[in-house]
Amino acid sequence: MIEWVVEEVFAKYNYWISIVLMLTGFYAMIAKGNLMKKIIGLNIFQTAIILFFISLGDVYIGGWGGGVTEPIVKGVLPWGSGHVVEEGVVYANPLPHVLMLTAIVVGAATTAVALALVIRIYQEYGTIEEDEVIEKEQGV
Amino acid sequence: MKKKPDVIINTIARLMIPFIQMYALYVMVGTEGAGGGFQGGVVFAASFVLFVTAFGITKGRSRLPESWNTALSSLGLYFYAGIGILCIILSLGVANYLNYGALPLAELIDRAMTRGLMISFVVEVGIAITVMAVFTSIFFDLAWKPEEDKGGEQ
Amino acid sequence: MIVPLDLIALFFLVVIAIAAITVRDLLAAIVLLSAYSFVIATVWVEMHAVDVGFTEAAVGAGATTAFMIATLARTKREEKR
Amino acid sequence: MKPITASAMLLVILLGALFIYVVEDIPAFGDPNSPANKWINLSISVDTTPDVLTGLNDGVVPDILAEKITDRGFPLPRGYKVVEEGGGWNVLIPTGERLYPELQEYYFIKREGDRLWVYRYSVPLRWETKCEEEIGTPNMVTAGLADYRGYDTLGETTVIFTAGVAVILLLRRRGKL
Repeated sequence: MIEWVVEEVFAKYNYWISIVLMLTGFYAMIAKGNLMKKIIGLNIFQTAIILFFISLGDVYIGGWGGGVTEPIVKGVLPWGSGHVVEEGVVYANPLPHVLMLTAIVVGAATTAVALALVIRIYQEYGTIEEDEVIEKEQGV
Repeated sequence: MKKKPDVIINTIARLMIPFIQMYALYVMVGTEGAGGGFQGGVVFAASFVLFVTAFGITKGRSRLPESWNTALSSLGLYFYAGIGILCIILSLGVANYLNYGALPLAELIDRAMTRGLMISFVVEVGIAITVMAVFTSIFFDLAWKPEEDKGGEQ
Repeated sequence: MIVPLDLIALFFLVVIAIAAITVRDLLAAIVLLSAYSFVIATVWVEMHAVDVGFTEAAVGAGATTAFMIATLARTKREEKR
Repeated sequence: MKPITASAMLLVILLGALFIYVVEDIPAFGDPNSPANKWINLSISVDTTPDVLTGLNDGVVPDILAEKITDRGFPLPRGYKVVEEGGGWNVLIPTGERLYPELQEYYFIKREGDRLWVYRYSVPLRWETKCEEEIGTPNMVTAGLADYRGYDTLGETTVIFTAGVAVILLLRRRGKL
């Protein structure tokens, strides 16, 4: 029983935290009426997904940090004069890093567009609460 | 609303902004450490955010005019797309789009070195210019209140 | 990764996220989101993703916060209820 | 409790159950020997199928090898030649010389006794060993961002530019640009 808990529950703690954050952001996006709160929930959702991907790319050998390094080749001569990767050094998987690096910047750009829409909604209706916007829309 | 200029904030901003911009240049050019075009561009845009916070938005707009901003935001993208087309043209149609190793520079020096040079001095700088101009433009547009604007308001 | 540091940072992450969507004052929520970005940047650097952590510290904690505060200056600060 | 809150709670609980069900099947993260971080090997017996070696020496991919590879869902090597190397390695290299990518060492074949082991590079291993000499930057993330996935980054830059244009169109309400 203890073994099952350690292997199945504790060893995947990043996934559980990622799920909790994802659902937190999802709840904020649905249930909160304020548009800024919705955007904050969107950001939390996005970071949770990025956390999931970065967890997939990490490698864990043991100990404190344990011999795994960042995906930057250490101790090279300039401009790569036939340097080979050192034996026995384990690098983290760089593919999720590349994907998520662009995802963060594009996420910030889409957040900016969403904020511009919020400003336009405030200029039109005088409020950023969802239900008041619907009331004014139906009243007019 | 008109705020009185604060001496401490103005002096600290004057001191900080050149160092922030130099750090942004250090981050965006060169591939030895962590960093790249996206981060360098955003840090460069952060220096303009600090300028606007300290000195007000009209003065910030006069430092970086809209015409410059519009030109720079497409210039970086042209850098990036242009080096890709240049790879096709200069290799006489042999290489693919964005294949930096096929540039004629690779016959003079190493092919890997050519690719590294193209990445660090053209591609990353292009990305950084676009990101800097777009983020600055977005911040100015979001922060500019129309009642502060004097000319041309409909 | 260093497991105890990881666990502490992730626990703080959940607390800050729940606080950010619960608090009534929108400026406080935005500042909490900025703190969230910094904590998650720490988590990523400690997971050997240096570039991603750097980008998050620059973009998520810097640019997005500036955008949101600029938006808040042109809209209302208080949430309803 | 308002109906929107209740329905949101219900949706969150259902989605959480789905996620927990999915995560139960994913292997735990951080294993350095998982297939994503190492090479994957397939074994073929030489004694039962002796035509594998003759086929390999002629420069064609034998049927049994192609079958094994496609069963795992990997791309099939086509038009390959076999190069003899020291240490009992036969390295498969594509015959068509292209400018890019320079050396596609996807499949290795090694003979140990009566068995033939077919190795395939996983993506990160290929990336880590070849990135330095191909691109000349020590930072693998920058190399991947600007060179291996250059189209992707060009598209992302275009997305950022488009976002800037969208904000200008939404918010700029002045006469002159």
